[in-house]
Amino acid sequence: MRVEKIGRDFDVSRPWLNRVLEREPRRSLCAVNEVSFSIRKGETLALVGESGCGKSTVARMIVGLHTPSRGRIVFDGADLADPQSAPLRRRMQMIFQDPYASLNPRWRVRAIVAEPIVAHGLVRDQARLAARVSELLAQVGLVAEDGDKFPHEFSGGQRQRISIARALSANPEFLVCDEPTSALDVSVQAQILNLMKDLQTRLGLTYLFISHNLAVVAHIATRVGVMYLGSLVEIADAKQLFERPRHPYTRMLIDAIPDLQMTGKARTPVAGEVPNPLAPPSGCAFHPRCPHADGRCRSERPELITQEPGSAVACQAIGRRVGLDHSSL
Amino acid sequence: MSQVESWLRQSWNHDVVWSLRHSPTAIIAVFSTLICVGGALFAPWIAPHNPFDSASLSLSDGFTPPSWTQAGNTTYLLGTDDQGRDILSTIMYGARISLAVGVAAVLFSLVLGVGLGLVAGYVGGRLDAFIMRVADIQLSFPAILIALLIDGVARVVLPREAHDDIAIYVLTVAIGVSGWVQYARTVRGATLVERHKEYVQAARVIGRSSAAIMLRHVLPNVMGPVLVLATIHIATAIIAEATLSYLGVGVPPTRPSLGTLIRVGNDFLLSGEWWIAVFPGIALVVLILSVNLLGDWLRDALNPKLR
Amino acid sequence: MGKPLLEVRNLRVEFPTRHGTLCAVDDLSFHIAPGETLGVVGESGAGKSLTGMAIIGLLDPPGRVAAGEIWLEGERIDNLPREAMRRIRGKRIGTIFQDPLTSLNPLFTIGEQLIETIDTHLQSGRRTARQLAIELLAEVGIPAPELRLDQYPHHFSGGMRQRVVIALALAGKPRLIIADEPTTALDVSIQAQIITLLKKLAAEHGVAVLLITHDMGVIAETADRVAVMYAGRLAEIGPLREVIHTAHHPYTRGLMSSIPKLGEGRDKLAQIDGAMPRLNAIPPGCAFNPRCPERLERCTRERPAPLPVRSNFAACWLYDR
Amino acid sequence: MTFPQRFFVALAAISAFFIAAVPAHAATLRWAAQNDILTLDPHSQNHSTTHTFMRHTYEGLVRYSREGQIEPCLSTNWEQISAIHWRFHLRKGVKFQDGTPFNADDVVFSFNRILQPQGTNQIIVSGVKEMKKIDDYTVDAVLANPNPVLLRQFVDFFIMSKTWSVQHKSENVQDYKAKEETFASRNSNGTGPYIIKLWEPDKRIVLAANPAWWDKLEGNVTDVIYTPIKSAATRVSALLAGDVDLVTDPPPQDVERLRGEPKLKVFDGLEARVIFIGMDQHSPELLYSNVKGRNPFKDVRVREALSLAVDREAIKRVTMRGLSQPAALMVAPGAHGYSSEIDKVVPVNVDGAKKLLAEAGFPNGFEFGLDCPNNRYVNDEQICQALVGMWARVGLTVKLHAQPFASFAAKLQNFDHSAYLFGWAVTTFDANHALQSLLRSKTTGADGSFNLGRVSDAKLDALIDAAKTEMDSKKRDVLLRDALSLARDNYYYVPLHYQTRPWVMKKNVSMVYDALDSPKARFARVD
Repeated sequence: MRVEKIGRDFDVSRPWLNRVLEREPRRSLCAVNEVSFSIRKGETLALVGESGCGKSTVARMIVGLHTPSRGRIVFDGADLADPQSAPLRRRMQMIFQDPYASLNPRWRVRAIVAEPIVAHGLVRDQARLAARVSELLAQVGLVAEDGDKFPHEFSGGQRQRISIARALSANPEFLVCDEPTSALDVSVQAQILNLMKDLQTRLGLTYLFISHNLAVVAHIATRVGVMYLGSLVEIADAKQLFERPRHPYTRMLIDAIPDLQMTGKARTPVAGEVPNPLAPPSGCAFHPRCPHADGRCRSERPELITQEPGSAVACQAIGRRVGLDHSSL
Repeated sequence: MSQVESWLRQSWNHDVVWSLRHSPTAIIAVFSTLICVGGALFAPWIAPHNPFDSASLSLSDGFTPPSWTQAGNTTYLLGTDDQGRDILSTIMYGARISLAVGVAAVLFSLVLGVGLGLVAGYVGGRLDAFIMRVADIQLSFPAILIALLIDGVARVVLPREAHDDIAIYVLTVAIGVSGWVQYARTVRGATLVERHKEYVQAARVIGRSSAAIMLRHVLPNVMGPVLVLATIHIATAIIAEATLSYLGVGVPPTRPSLGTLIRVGNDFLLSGEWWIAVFPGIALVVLILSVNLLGDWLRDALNPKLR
Repeated sequence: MGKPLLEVRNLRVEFPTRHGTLCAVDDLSFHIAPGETLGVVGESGAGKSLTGMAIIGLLDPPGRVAAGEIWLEGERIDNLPREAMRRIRGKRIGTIFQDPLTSLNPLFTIGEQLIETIDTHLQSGRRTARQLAIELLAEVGIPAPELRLDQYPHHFSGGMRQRVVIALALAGKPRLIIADEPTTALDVSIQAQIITLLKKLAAEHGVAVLLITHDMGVIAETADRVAVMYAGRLAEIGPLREVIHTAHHPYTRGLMSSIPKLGEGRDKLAQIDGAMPRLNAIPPGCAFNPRCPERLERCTRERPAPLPVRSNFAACWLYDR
Repeated sequence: MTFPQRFFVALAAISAFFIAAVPAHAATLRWAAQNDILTLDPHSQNHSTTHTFMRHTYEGLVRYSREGQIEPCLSTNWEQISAIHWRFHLRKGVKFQDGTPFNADDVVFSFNRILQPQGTNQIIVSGVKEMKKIDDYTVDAVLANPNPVLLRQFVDFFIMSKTWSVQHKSENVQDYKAKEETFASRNSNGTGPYIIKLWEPDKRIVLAANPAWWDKLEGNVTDVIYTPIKSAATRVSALLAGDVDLVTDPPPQDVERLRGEPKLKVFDGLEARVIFIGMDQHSPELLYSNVKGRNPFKDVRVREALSLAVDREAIKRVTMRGLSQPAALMVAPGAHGYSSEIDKVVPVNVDGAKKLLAEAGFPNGFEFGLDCPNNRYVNDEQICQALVGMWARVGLTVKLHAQPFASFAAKLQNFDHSAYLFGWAVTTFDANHALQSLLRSKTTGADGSFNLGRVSDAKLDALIDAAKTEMDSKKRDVLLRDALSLARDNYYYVPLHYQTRPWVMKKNVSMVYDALDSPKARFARVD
């Protein structure tokens, strides 16, 4: 899977009639701007960032819920914008954030889980279909009898298991997980994260994992991309990123993680707030909140530059800061 | 057998049935609706006379009062009308027409409105704007006017001889067309909400076609308010049918519906022949009231917040 | 420790439903000392929010307080008439809810809302109230408060709105603030700002805080003591450090270890199997017993009362000596 | 105050003076009946209710007096220069309601306007070849043949202002059946005693006395408010509640009760109107029927069977509550030419009817449509329903289509029917009015103008044409009698009954009964 400079604009202009009558131009919001990365088979790439940074939009573009305004997405060598690549879509599935909204409340679990199989015509025989559904339910830690129930009879964690079973039913190789645990309680979150890791090793899955929770990401990801206001600001191996964050924003995020070990110690709050994406700051989007910003940051947009293998960062201040310990921030 | 049993038990404990069992109003409404609908449905078998058979009527039997009054006649339990039709039988046969037109018109509205609303809400964009503007335009015309228009068109398009036989269908379509807007608006609104829910997006990721998503996913989730609307609409449709029949668009006076019967009976209220209007009036009130109560209850029963 | 500010004794909140009466909060007792921050944690459905609602008398019908007593500064408040309770809310108990959007009326400027609240509770007159409002806004960290006073809630970002809500909660100079998931709707970076602010203000004003959240991280940074709830019941209560580092109740222990932590090289998170029971299917005995790795035979029969363990209380038969 | 405002205030003051000056104490007559007028164009529709109102605002050369005699109106006197040449001397100083003076041009203009084929009032000037202007106040009527009822015809020869019509582009008669609207169909401008202040269709008509009228009101009614109330029960309730002063069509079922009301009085009167069934006897194939390739109504046996199957007595007893008189003729008693000797009603005979149908080749009957108004004649829809039952008993399947008169009239005039219920009143009180309108083969003008079944009988035509011009009263009576008998024996129509129409009013109202069911406010008093 490779993503090349994709971008997505949303039309946020008023209805046509209002525009004509009030002589307003079309307005568009750039949610994702020139994001490029690639995911290797079997690894987990996590995208982190605050809400509105465009991470979910990237996920949705990859699975085809949005079409990219710019750039292209290549999966297994084929451009997904190419209509002939439609069958490839089966090989990538998605797990959604809200387990209460992602299952049709009027369908039985069995039908929900079987839907991808039926949609792609993978199994036509009813008996084999039932067997396959039972197998899938068992795989995510549910029992076959659960198939006869409706979603509202399950807890949030169980519903997320159903979601996973549904995503797995079409035998995908690549799963896009959009904040799959953020709506769950911690004890259940642990179950789901363990299950996902488990399935990854057993089935050789590749994950794109979207989250705002760095602790969760640290646990599950092999590589991490940090997004800010529609752009990728840093991407690196998980271990490297958490130990030696290079972009000031990444550092701030890590410092904002509540530290349970050192009870009572205050977090370092990130100063300021995310700017309005309709009027993004000039130059580096992070400069109004960045302690290292200078005139160049205000005027020039930094490129994502690979500095060491497997790691890239978009910051102009990085050279100036050589020698600075991140703890001194 | 046990499967049937478990199914029965399951239905008995189903939320809707449960709330029915615990609402006396709903039980009464269901009961009286069943009586009304049953009486109408089985009229040819259980009605004492056939008031639609003109040859069997005798004008001389006209204005016979109800059987328990002095001048009454046991042949005619609730008396007869101006043409000598047995009121009880006419109520049953009339309810048949009223209900058939009412239910069919509502179904027509429902299918049209739900379909357009679903497409408008799901597809959005220009198609949505177009459908909803058409709806706005139609809303600014009275329903009766639209019905008259459709009848006028049908008269021009269809062969003359056919008109009488299909009058009832034209009537149904006319009332139906004038009612689709409220369904379309309701469904569109609900679809706009459902469309953004993750289960719909999940279905898109799975690769279902838009049509399949609309029908299999969105539709079942937007039908709740529509069903409630429909029960209330039935009453409106029954009244519209009576009005249109009077204007010469609907069923002929020799086959009076409940509404027609009441209109005719009205003329005799002052001259002492009260039973001609009163009994059909009671029947219509009971029918509409019970259907409305049923609708009210259904709305509450389907509202998860009130469960 | 002096006289408690708030004392909850054997609180029981019930919801009559068609499937029988659900007991959402069952035999819950705790107290808060003046100026103290008590964190209440638990999974969704554990009854923590209902506890907060019961204290301020805002349970949604058909929910009701079925048993127990609530005392505020030595005065019993669970049986007060509606009007008296309304005066207590805002004046003596401030509230902060999860979603700042719904706590503010979108049709009025935040100034109008603040001044109204201050004037109602302090009888200060509108001019003084305006001055106080500006001071409050400055205190919660809103820049240029004189100007922002005349803006509407939608002019504010999520974090700023939550600051306004905090200002509103402080307006009546309450002795207690009930904060129900005050940071859940906010971004990670903003969460830290709000928590820091809340902590600072509580200390400066000497206000006690009942902090309800499912986020252990928030509790860890703010609370003095922690109450852990499970299936409507109190599982464990004690000082923060004690609960986090040396939890006694098996549930608390499981909960703590299932939180992913940075710099922990574990391949697999510790997890508690199963899920919290639904309120209509709470098992007999200890509610946690089906999931408990240290279950005793007694746990399936008898319900444990909170037992003292070092400086904590844990509702677990393991400590019945 | 601007000039026009001043002007209107002054005008109002002047008219107030006139109104106050005319009657001793001005009164308002509130009147209700079931139907509305069709148009305000006086020449468009030959429709009784419409004419009733036209008679209040438009006038003819002559008019009926209180006693029903011809008297001068817009002509002061006339002479017969020859049998086919009449000279009318017009009244001077008459002004239309818009102020334009009345003269001979208006008469000639109105004559030509009535003749236009889209109107249905040609009967009024039937037989007149030409109206010639001699000078401003003299016109000559040149006839094709002598006409014994010319003056009676001229009663409804409503004179419109030429100037006004031209000014408002209403020179042409409104084409009602084509749903045309013109200025004249929505506004009126006559010379008559009342001005139509307002017509809100289906709601009300408001009349006010014309202060500039050349004559004087005989009563004291200066304002008339007419309310069409479709529902009979509502109409009666309004009367009982005192909301209206006069109801001219009380439902028969309520008449007995109203007679007992102390505050009300009932005027009984036989209306000069016959209610009958018309049948399409022209189309090669009957519309709305299952008979293909032929028209059963062309067979006299079928028509007779239809008549035999009708139990007129039952209709009278049950539907009309005694307020009708079974009919065999196409003209009502009271009209010249009616004779009770030939008005012999054959009693109902189901077997006879079945036999006739079998002979005609319809042993199992056939199907046809019956168009029926539901707001025009007394109990019209109920009568039709009763007929459907009676005909069903002889094997005929009748599809009844009841509708308000406005759509009914348009449908009929387009010949879009197979059979219909209709009524006819003779405004000239002469049988030939009915014969010529209903039975004369349809040509242009008045001949067969309401011959909607398109009956055509050369012998009958000859009799009618002869009666038009026969000046010898005895000979003419024979012609009328023969024509009526011929129509009766051929069952060109199936007469049902003559309608009795009692008027009910408050005790303080006095009216002159009118056999045309056309109350005249100028004779009315409300005390």
